[in-house]
Amino acid sequence: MKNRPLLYTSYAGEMGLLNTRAKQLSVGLMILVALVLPFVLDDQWLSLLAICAATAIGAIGLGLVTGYAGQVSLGHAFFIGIGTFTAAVLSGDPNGRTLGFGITNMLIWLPAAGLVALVAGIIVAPLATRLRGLYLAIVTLGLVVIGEHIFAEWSDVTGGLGVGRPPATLDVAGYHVGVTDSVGTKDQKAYWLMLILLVVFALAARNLARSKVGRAFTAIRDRDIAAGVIGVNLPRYKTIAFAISSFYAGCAGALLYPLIGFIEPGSFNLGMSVLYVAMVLIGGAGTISGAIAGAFFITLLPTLTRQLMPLLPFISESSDRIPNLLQLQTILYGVLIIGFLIFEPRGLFGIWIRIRSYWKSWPFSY
Amino acid sequence: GGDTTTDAGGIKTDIGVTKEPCKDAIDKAKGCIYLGIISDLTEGPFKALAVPITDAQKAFWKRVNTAGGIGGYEVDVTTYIRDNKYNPQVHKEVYDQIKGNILALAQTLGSPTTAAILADMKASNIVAAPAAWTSAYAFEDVIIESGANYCIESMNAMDYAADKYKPKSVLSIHYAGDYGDDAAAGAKIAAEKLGMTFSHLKTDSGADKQAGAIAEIIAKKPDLVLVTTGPTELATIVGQAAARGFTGRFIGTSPTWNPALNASAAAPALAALYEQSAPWNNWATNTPGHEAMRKALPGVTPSDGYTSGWVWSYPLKAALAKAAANKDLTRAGLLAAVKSLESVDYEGMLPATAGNYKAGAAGQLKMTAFYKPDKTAPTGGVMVQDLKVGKTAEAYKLEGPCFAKL
Amino acid sequence: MLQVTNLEVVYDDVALVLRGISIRVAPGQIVALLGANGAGKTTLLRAVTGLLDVHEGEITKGSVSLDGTPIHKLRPAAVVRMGIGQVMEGRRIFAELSVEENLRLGGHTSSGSHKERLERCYSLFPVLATRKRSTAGYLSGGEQQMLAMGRALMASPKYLLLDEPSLGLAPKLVEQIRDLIVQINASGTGVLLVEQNATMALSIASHGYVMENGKIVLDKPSGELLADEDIREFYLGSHTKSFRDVKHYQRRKRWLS
Amino acid sequence: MSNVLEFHDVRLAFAGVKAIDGVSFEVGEKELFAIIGPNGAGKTSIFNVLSGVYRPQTGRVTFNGVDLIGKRPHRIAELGLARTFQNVELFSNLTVLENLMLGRHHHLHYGSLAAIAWWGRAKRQEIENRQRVEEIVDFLELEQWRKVPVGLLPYGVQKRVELGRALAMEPKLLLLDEPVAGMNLEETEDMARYILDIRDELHLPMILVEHDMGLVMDLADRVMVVDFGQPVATGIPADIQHHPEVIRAYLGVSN
Amino acid sequence: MEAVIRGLGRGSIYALLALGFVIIFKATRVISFAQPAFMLAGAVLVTFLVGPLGFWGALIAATLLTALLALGVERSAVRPMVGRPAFVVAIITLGVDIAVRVVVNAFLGINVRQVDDPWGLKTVELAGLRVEQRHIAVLLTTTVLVAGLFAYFRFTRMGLAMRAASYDQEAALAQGVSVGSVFAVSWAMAGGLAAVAGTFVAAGENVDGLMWRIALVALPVIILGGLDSLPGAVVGGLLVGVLQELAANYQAEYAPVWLGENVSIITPYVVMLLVLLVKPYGLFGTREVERV
Ligand SMILES: Nc1ncnc2c1ncn2[C@@H]1O[C@H](COP(=O)(O)OP(=O)(O)OP(=O)(O)O)[C@@H](O)[C@H]1O
Ligand SMILES: Nc1ncnc2c1ncn2[C@@H]1O[C@H](COP(=O)(O)OP(=O)(O)OP(=O)(O)O)[C@@H](O)[C@H]1O
Ligand SMILES: CC(C)C[C@H](N)C(=O)O
Ligand SMILES: [Mg+2]
Ligand SMILES: [Mg+2]
Repeated sequence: MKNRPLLYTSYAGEMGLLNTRAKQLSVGLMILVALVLPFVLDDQWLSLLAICAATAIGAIGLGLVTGYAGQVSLGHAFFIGIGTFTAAVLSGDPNGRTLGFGITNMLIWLPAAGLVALVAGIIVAPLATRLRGLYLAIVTLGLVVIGEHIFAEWSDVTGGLGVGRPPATLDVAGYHVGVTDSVGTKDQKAYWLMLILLVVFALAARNLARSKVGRAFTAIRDRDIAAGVIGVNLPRYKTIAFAISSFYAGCAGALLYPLIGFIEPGSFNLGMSVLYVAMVLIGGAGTISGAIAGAFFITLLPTLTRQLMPLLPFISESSDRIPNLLQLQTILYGVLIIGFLIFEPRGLFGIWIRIRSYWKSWPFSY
Repeated sequence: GGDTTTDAGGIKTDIGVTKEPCKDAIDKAKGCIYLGIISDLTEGPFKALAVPITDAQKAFWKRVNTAGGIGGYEVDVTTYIRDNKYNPQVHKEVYDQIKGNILALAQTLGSPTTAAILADMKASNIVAAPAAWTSAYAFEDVIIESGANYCIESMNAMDYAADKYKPKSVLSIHYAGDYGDDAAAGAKIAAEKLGMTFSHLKTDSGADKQAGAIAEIIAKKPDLVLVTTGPTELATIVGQAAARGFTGRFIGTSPTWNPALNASAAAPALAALYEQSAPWNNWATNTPGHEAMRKALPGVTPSDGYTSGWVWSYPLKAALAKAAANKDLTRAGLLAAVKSLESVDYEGMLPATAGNYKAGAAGQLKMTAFYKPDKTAPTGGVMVQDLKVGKTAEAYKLEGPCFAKL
Repeated sequence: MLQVTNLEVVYDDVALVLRGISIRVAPGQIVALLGANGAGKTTLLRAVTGLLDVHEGEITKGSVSLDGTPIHKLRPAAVVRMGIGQVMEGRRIFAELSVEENLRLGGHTSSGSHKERLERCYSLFPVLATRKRSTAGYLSGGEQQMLAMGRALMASPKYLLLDEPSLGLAPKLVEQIRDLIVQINASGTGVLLVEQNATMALSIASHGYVMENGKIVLDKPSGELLADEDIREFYLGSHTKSFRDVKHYQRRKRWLS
Repeated sequence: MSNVLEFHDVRLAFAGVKAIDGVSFEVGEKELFAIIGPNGAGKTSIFNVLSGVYRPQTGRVTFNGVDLIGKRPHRIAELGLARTFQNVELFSNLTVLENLMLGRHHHLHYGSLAAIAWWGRAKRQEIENRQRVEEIVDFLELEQWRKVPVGLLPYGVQKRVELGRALAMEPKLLLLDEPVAGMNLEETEDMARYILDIRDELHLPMILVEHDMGLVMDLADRVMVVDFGQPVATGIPADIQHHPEVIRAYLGVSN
Repeated sequence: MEAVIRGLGRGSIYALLALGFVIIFKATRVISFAQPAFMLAGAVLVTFLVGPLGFWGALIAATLLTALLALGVERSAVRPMVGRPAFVVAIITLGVDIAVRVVVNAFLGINVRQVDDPWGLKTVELAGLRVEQRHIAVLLTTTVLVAGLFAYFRFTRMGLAMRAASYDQEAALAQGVSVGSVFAVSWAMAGGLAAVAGTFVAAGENVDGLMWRIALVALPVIILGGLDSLPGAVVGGLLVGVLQELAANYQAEYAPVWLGENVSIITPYVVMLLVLLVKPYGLFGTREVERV
């Protein structure tokens, strides 16, 4: 019986998140690796991984609205921006050059950032419920452009285009995460914090996805008329999808920028939105783990290309020569998007499925 | 490494200085001082200036190394070159990437960009030669600026224009942030003094974003327009304002010029209406420093970028030499050396009074030269007035960053 | 003569769907092809018209030839030009185009003016004439089926492949379609008719094939098929029995499995 | 016998096409009511009006006393009206179980926040409803397909899943739009069996639209014939079958 | 009034850009985000070719070369995606855009380059109005191209075949439409149009790496006009151009300060949103057929 992991004795068992041995093993392994990493990697890498984790929260959010509910949004950057600035303003220096209220506690500014973005999502949702497909994509793109303009002009809050402002401060209930102390370096602490938050956000999203809400999302994606006829309130669920996705985006922005160190309002542009869409697609649309994998992959890509440098002697490392590393990175980024979508439509997640089914049937299937 | 060690010569070192020789060392026996360069190398508005600046700095430090280096070390400015895209956020990111490996910054290009790392630089004792001229630098110990700042430069431009064109109204068109605001503030202060009406308008980078600025010029018809942007924006603004019948004068702050504009569609308008202010004399000038620069950069197409990159490097060389002489090449040692510098030898490119960092704001240089476009000149411009301190600037006492007064 | 010889088709490199099929349609003949859902009938038609690519399918063995010329390596456009028209399963009309645009598109490969052929279509299907300018997607199911037939006829094909043309049609229309097929056939067009409605198909075909699991299991003149016991039971149904009397379980006999 | 549904003088036109042109009918408790008519007669449009996909220009539709006109589809679904579609409209990337669970959408009473937390309310309800779905799986003999994405299923099975999804809604009235179109004899017989079982075991009133006259005549209690959006005749199958107008417009001579 | 003429000039450029998007969309149901890169590529090619070939020669050569480039991209990156969701293909084109732009930027180097058009910023007096020559030139060029395109779609079978292919590739194949050539033709045309548009954007100004941003304005334009409508692209383009110029012209007087200095930048998007609230498929777009 041991070798028949697909046998369940209750629906609860079957519906569990880790309902197969393979899932239990791989998740266990991942947790182990995550726990060991801070002891083997240097701070540069840890800070990068922390950034990956924060980015992944944003990618999960987009994954919910685009991957699950099928509402293609190029407006993610806008919501990320809203969260970023909400957090920055709340926790900003009251005497600085930009607006700030000095509330540096993450437990306050993080939910606030998410909620403000969520409200923005709800305001935008009515448009989404009227439009479909690429029309929606372009309209959300319009949102980003208009958002860019607002961010550029509202310099009390954002510092202004090309100028920017400092981000929120990473304090948790009075404890400073952003400074090195006896507990660990600031990058180690940021890594832990982001890891915990990512797990929380991912679990929440996973629960949502397997609930009636998640099913309703997928139904809307596959065939919205039919979804309506079987009782799914379309406007309501599209709004929920946008709201939750915006909440995730807002939180991601609020968390990400303290790690990056500075906010330039111009960065919430189409390019950023595309980056997130690419994460979702490359990871594998319609899965939470795919969104996370995609976020890590895209975020690590520049660093990984840098590591590949010694193999490519004709590529110049200094950015004022051609062809140089930056160009290579950018091209690689473009080409990877293309390549992934062409050769593995299901993205990193699809590759994982392949590996898994290979192992499952190894040495022979039962 | 981060720990303080003392080398064979008795010099204390910490971060960014190694016993191992530099990658392209001339004398493999010497250790290496790593300096970072953060510049606008690919897509920002100042790339046409930033790339020559960077090349000039490479040449400058190569010359230093060839001449024996500094205190038994050679200087490497190539390993840690990063692109900031003239974006403060990117600037901060790449700064964080390299800051653990460098002693100081041989270049941090741009005012708003540098502002994004200033707090950290101060906290980490990282000295930097800026590639920018914001008035705030006069008040920052970690920044070793050269030449008159934008604020002073604008005052000088106003004085110059007041003499020559007798304008009654002035409009300042500028980028947001420490660069544009600083110049606009200088103009504002001067306008008050000279009894001109002053107005200003913020504009963003990109030729596609100048419609507002052009419309403002056409609507307000000021006698004088001071432009504090990048070259592309300058060409668009001047060219189209002229095409729509505007005939007032334009003066641009030093980074607005790019000789390639002489070939653009806006060239006739620029030639007719535009002049250029500058903190030091250009490529073809006859001083030992200029001479050395031209020798170090054979075969290049002359540009103000080379001159600037070269000039900006002298203070850091002086500071390093002084620190080495003090047997302390740690970050703190270097900063201490900067604070004690009373003059820097610019090999004649700037007057002997230049480089008094010990005096702080009081040591600020205040002279500006003026050029006008000329296709035939090496950097596309000929001098119309040599370096000179205007009356307004002369009388003005720097008490804090100008941009705060806009 | 349209001839399929020993054809094997594989989808996605794994699913062997046709396992050595041979059929032939003589000029001017109506041939019926029957078979349960999933037997591979549509796949066979795709193989003939070169549309397998779109479905990641591939001919791994055998050949298709038209009057002796092999055509299984040709692109769909070339197959159409050679004179093979088809009405695809599920009609596949262009929903956003108007009725007339759909028809004009049917004549894409034929040179010369569409006028005459359009007229002929409209006389065959008067409903279409009245809805010329309507958006095709809003037509009812039956109207769409007629449009699909009309569209295929626009290329004046020598052979017409019909995939379940009676699907979803009202009884009277099924009759009409049947008469139409006969009419089209009378003008010399060979017809390969895939149908679930075996009664209808066999009533007009001269020859019939029965497919199961990618193989031809019966290959007889339609008269003989109509008389066949098994065919009667599993394809034609007995009109004497009411659906109300259907048993909960019914084992189905397979010719092969 | 009281009526579950009253459909009164409904008119629906699209840019000149009169899809429904003054149709009235009513469906009684436990009744199996069939609508037949030529292609384009407006049968599916009637279903679309009932389920809120189309909004008619005039007319009154009451379902167990509630006016349906102007209500959005999901509201109508909650009121207990379920349907299948002429061209299968399943969520093809989802498994059979997920499709059926979607049918139970409005029987799950928990919100997004409970869903995110999962433990407690959401989990309990999911399990309860999963049990209901399993009953339907048994009923329609879908056991072997449970976890297969429906897109991969044979057409006949897909139609059955769609029926299952409608049943999962626990409707008070079931609309079936051509449930056996494109099916072979065997599958048609299976479907007939399920329809009878639904009627006998669940006592559900149904409206059946179908072109398979054998099926309609054998199963229906009453039949309405429509043509060009207008009612032609209504009556018991035996009468309808011989109605001259019906033969002319719909059945054709040989039937 | 002068603003309106400037707007028409600017709008013509948008119209050209928008036509490129619309043509690809009509044939493939995909919005090609690679258009900005092609536009930049076209303009950069002109700057290199204008020396030896003169302006018009360079323009034609660049148009052909860009069309060829688009063709190559279509072959390598888009063709393998036939039959996949339009949205995924759209993202592929975004990848193409990024990659192509890097290459083009490398050619562009650090300095601004010029297309050396014959007009520069010269103006003429027309009925008492000062009009820039380049605006007249682009207006004329656009008129000619649009007339040609309309004739092409009207008098060849390609137009209908394109639309058919976009709705249902397999069914189009079954009608004998060579979907491959439909794709190729549409991409090549769009590439060529982008090159012409790019050149005119650069006329009187400089070619620099940021120029591609202008091409994005074509997106609100096509949504406004209706994604699959050629007349929509033209009307939408001109409309947006004129509104944008008017906004730029009058904002100093009428727009509140907090709107910022460059209201004209967001005008197209605001107009798009307003129109969509009333007409979800734009001014002339085809309504998607939704039936169950
Ligand atoms: N694109 C595809 N990829 C993989 N398998 C396929 C594909 N298309 C069809 N099949 C499989 O091939 C087999 C034959 O399918 P086909 O559509 O040819 O059957 P059919 O006889 O036409 O059935 P029906 O009566 O339902 O139309 C089926 O088992 C089907 O699942
Ligand atoms: N959304 C719509 N827009 C325009 N016309 C429509 C629309 N929906 C249906 N129609 C038209 O209304 C008429 C009735 O269509 P309906 O689908 O109800 O017919 P039906 O009786 O179900 O036919 P079939 O038996 O072929 O399914 C048809 O002429 C059809 O073209
Ligand atoms: C040299 C220039 C690139 C400096 C820039 N204008 C700034 O101060 O921000
Ligand atoms: Mg079939
Ligand atoms: Mg119908």
